[in-house]
Amino acid sequence: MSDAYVRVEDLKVSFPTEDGLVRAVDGVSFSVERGQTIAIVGESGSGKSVTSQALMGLVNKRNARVEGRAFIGDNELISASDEQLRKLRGAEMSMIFQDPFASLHPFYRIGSQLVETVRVHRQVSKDDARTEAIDMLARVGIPNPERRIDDYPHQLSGGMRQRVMIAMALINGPSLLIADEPTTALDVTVQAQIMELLAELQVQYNTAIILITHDLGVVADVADEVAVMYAGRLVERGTLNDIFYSPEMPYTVGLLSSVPRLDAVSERLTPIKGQPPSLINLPPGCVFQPRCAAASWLPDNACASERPELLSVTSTHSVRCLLDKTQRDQFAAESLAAAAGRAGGAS
Amino acid sequence: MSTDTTVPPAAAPPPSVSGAVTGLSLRQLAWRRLKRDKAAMFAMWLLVAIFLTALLAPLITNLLGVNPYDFDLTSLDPAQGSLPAGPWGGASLDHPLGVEPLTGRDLLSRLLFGARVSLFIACTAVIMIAIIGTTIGIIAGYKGGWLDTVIGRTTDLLLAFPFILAILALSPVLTQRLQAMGLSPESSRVVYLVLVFAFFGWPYLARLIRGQVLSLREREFVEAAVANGAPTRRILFREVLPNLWAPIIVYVTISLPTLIATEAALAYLGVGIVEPTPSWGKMLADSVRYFAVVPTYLFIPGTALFIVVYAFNVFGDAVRDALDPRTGRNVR
Amino acid sequence: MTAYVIRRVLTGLLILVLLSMLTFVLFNALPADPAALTCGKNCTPQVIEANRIRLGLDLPLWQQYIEFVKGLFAGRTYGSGTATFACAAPCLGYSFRRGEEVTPLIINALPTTMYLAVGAFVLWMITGVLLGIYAALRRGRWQEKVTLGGALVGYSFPSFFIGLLLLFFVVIRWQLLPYPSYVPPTDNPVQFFQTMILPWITLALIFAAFYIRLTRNQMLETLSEDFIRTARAKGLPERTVIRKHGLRAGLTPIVTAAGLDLAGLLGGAIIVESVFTLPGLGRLAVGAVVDSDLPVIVATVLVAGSFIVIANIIVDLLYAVIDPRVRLSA
Amino acid sequence: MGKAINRGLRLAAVVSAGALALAACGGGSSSSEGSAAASGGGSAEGASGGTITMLTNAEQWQHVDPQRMYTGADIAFFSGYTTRTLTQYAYAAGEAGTELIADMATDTGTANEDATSWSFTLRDGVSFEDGTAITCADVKYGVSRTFAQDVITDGPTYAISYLDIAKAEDGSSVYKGPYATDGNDAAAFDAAVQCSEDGKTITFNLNRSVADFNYTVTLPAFSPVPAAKDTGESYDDAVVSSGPYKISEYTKGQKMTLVRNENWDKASDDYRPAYPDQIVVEFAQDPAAMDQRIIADAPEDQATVEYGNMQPENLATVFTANDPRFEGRTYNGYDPYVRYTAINTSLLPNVKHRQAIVAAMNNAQYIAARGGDFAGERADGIVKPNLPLDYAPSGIWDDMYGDVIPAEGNPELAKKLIEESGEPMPDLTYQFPNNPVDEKIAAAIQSSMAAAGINVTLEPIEPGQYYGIVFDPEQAKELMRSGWGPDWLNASTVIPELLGQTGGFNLSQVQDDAYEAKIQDALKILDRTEQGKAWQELNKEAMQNAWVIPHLFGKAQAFWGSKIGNGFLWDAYGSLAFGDLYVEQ
Repeated sequence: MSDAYVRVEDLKVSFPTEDGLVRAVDGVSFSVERGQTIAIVGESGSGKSVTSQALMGLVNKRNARVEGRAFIGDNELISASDEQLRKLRGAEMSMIFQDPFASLHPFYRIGSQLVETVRVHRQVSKDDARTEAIDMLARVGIPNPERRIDDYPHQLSGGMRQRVMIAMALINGPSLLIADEPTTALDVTVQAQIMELLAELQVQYNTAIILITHDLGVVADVADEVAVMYAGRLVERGTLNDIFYSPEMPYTVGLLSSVPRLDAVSERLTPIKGQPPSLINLPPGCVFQPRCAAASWLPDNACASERPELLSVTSTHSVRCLLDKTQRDQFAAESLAAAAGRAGGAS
Repeated sequence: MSTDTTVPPAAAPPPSVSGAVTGLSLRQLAWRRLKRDKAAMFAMWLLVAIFLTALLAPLITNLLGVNPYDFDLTSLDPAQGSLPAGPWGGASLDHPLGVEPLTGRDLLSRLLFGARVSLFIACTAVIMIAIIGTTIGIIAGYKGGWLDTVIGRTTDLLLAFPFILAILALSPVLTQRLQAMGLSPESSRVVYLVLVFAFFGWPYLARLIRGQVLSLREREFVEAAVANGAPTRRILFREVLPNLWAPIIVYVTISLPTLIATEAALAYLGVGIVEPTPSWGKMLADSVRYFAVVPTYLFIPGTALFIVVYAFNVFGDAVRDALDPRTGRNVR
Repeated sequence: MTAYVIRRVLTGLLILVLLSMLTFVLFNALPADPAALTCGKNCTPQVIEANRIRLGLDLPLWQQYIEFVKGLFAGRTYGSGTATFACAAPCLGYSFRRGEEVTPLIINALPTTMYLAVGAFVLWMITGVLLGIYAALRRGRWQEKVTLGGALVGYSFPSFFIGLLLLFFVVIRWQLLPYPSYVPPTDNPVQFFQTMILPWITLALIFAAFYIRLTRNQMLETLSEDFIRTARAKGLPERTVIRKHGLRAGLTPIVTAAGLDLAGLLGGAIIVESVFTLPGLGRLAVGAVVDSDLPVIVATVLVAGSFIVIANIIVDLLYAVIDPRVRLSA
Repeated sequence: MGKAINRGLRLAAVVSAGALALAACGGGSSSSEGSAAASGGGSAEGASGGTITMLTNAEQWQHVDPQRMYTGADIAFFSGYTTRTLTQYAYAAGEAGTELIADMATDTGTANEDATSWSFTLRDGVSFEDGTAITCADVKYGVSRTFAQDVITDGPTYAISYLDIAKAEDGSSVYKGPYATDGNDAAAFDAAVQCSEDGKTITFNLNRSVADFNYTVTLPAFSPVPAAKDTGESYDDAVVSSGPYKISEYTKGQKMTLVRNENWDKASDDYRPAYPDQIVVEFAQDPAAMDQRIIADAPEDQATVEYGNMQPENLATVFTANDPRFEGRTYNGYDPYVRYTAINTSLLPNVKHRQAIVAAMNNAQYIAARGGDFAGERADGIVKPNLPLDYAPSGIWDDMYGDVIPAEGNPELAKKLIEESGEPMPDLTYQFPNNPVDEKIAAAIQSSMAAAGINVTLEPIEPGQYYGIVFDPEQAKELMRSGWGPDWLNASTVIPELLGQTGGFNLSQVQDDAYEAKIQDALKILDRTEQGKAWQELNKEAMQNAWVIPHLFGKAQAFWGSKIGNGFLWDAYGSLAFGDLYVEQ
């Protein structure tokens, strides 16, 4: 694992604010190979977006403290200079965002935004870059790319815009693509198309993908590995099977049981009760303890006083929880059965 | 000058701060932020002091043994064209800030009394603006339709009106009208100023409020209230209005200093308060003729005006930051 | 696009018509007797009556308005018999107080106001926008605090107080400049600049302070937009991000504000013109108010308002040129 | 003083005993040497050439049209350069400056026995700027324009009052001036103003005895206008000169340039020295800037004159500093005006109330508010000592009301008078034009009255509407700001105007028949000294009736550049003798 192509080791990001130090990301480690996809899931505010932005070097260093190490191949990202990072961005690693409309510059034609991306990293003539751009637009499935290239973003539909974003992200053949909620702003049918496209292109370009999402349905379709984040920490990490079929951390279990299964006709989610904690004043024990239904299973209120470590369950699966293995399995089994019952009963 | 009071559309919140402080209402949050801003707190206490001074002006001047209306010919030099006798504008123990040329009236007491008029006009006008602007903004935003169009065109029209010029030009005819209605010359001018400030001031706020109401109307709690069959008035006052306090407060704190300065500017141009009542703008207008020979007469009301406007601006900025931290200067 | 232009111009014209009506009604209907304002002390009822007829004030208000509009486009005549005189289009009325047509009065006063407004405009846009961008880029650092603090101070100075302070120190105390006395630039460029420099600074200072704040806020807002993040994620150098992607989007709203502010000033920078005795539109208007010279008041209000309306149209059209969303969606 | 206030004040003429004697003794012809009085103190032979620059803060002339001009200094200016009249006053300082001399006429006029008909004969060689000779018809046409009251506004109306033309029922003249067509009795005018066959002699037939009609014709309203060039209303912008200069440029708000009139024949005009080559008037100047420029006396400003009064704050610098720089560049003397407050008798019929108001007045405050010593002296009536024959101390401040009234006022006396009146003093309103000077005066009046327990509300009025309101009986309140200067050196242009029932400026709304009869009697007295005595009595009686609060006999100060010659206070108009100025070469 330590020689994987993309490695993140003990990443910490914190923001000093008037109200105190906000620990947005606190000791996150994971890795992903080229051609593989890791999904980072969690509620909003869990630190998944900050993690990705820290990797891209998009966190303003004046506002934030970033510690730890992260590699793309031989390039260390955290200690890299701004200029080194800039050269990697858009070439070695690129990113697509949640809202393709806001993410494209409204005043420039999509062609020029693509051409710009090419020419900032490679010595290519304008015409060649344009040809490349048209080619790339065709690859992401935009009909009539020769004509569409002169459109402004607002003339395109949401799905088309996200295709343009993907084209822009992949045009320089990056080895890492970070997709930050790439389909949240799109409607359901388009969502599937976009995810399909990403999967296709991942094969073509042999790209490592970090998929940031709170949509477990999407995760199930594309991820090879899953990392669950809560309050800035990784609380569980494993293969897709590990997480979906033998979740151990009560929070993961909660997430899974809150998701309407694809086979269940859409019903109201049963969100986990309570609010995520303030990142300034983290409770002393397990960060999930105040919302954890299993916290009372341990004597002496241990969850409230002792901070759990990330422990390996199998070679691919680790979890951060004070319960022992049997308690965790029992909790998961009970919760998921109850959720399935609700879903089934409703259908 | 166009105003920069539009609350900008919500930008993406800075990472991780959202949810950082939970369980506090917006008001409590804003107050906490405001309290932490030392400059704003200083400005606030300064303003409180100024308001108190203005309120208690008669008491204070009585204690000091001065009076804004009494002529004091002994403090003037008739051979110098009735300029104050002595340096620093005739400052003495009797008249700590000197006296007014031509009359020998005490400047300190005129300054204190002058604050009353300036602040009264600005505060009354801003309250009227808040009431009218909010009401019309809510109606336009909530009712929509032709009413919204009519209100929209009216605001366009009023915003296109060169309002300083209009206030200036309408002053003689309208104050005469008000006098004909039985007001004294002095109160007719005060009422006139308040009315025109309100008349030309509401469109900005109405636009702002209309935008807010449009987005509020779509929000769940309003929809829920409508679905529950709540009467319109109840929805507006119970559901919508409480969510408009932030933009209204921001607008008010920003308008006040502008109105104070505008009142002074109009007095400078000859529209405003009637003798013998002092106002800062009028003192400044008077001092213009003497500023080469009695510069203190210019500096005293000018500095006072500057301090009040500045304090209001500092405080207003801080209030805006506190209510809407994203645009604030204090977010690092 | 063409449809948009036509629609925008048409609504602008509608506002202009409404503005002229409002102005006309406001000033002609409110005074007890507009004709009584046409002559001074020697006014006998006969003279007032004669002037009422000569000025067309005996007509119902709506007819007067039509006459006024007719005068604007086709010219009109006043009086009858041998004392008739014509007022050629565009006729904004006739001032009995001055014994003059209003149009040339406005035309004579306009250049001064224009020099004042445009000079100050250039000054404040350069300093205000540059410092605003600077403050935005130095966000959270002492440079931003100093710039914004300075802007707030400048913003809090009533403009006539600044003008008088400058006059007192620069001209009277330190005698760095001669006492301002306006001449057209064609007559004596040196004296023109010596006269205009303080008014320009006075006017520019308060606007610059305002534009520093406006620009900074706009820039910060723009720099927090998603497309800026995209630009950075593409690996564009920070300079390109700010110049190409940030400035264009960030400064577009400033264009609107600037256009309207300039137009507002063209209608008469009343206070600065009064402080420095510049013979511009603002001073013409103030003089007309003092003299109760109704036709001049109506005309100046109308001209000033028209500038704002026309500027609104121009700014909107300009906006369409800058921002393709407006241009193409319309 | 703002120009709007000027509008209410008429031109001044200050009388010298000598000139009066001339006017008075004849009752008929007064023959004066028709020569420029270079002999008079202050006026000296000057150098020709150069440009004189006048600075004014006004945007433009109130009027250039001679029939509409009615402000002392403006008349002094235009009569010196472009507008010739039948008679004028000599260029001289002091009393000599009020001596009547012939201008366009060969002498100062000939009257019949009872002074109801006056004749003037034109000199040879007088012409307009286009070279056409000026005839009697041109003068007659000029006079006729005064009757077109709807077009020719703002000018003096003596032609209408004095000429023997019938009045219509509404009190207006049956002759409506040269522009009117229907129902206009032009024959009546032709009968009243007659030209001799040779076009040289003009005869005015009057409806009453006017012993000093030859002073009346110094007014530009009696100057010639070529009918062919008259454009009515807009003649104001295109006047035809009859003097040594003509208007080459007049841009309102900017400047006026007068250049030499080639068709002016020096031989026909021994009154005007016409020294400079050019006169430039710069309008719309900052008042403070004007003072500064002249104080600084930079080379380009040395031939510069300030048109109008100095800024009060600079007076001390120039007048009390005893600075050699300013020696011979200033004057400080009586202006034409008496400042007073009119008391509205229709609202305050009780004489004791009015007397109480006068007694309460603190004129020391009034004078301070007007600028202290420079403003002038406390007035004791509406006739000023610059009409020596008509002035005598009225005694109002002595014990006319039962006690001495010092400059600070006598509030105790005022209270006593209110008590004697038998009714409580009503609350008063003081109306004044809204400008910085009158505002302070209003405060002084309010504060004076308060000391005597009289409540005064202040009502400022936009200057442009001031007279429209105070002359409207419906809108006039108890007290009104006022000021007046005589039209020529006779209180006949003061007392009847201010207190007579037909007076044009009767703000006090005096309707006293006995007083009116005395005025009419005084007007008929042909012996000027006797007439003066009558005016003295009437002035005293007016004070006894307390129809006005007298405040101030005003003073004026002027200031000019170091290269200006012949700068002196010309008593005729209370201004500089503009036509006599020259540039030291």
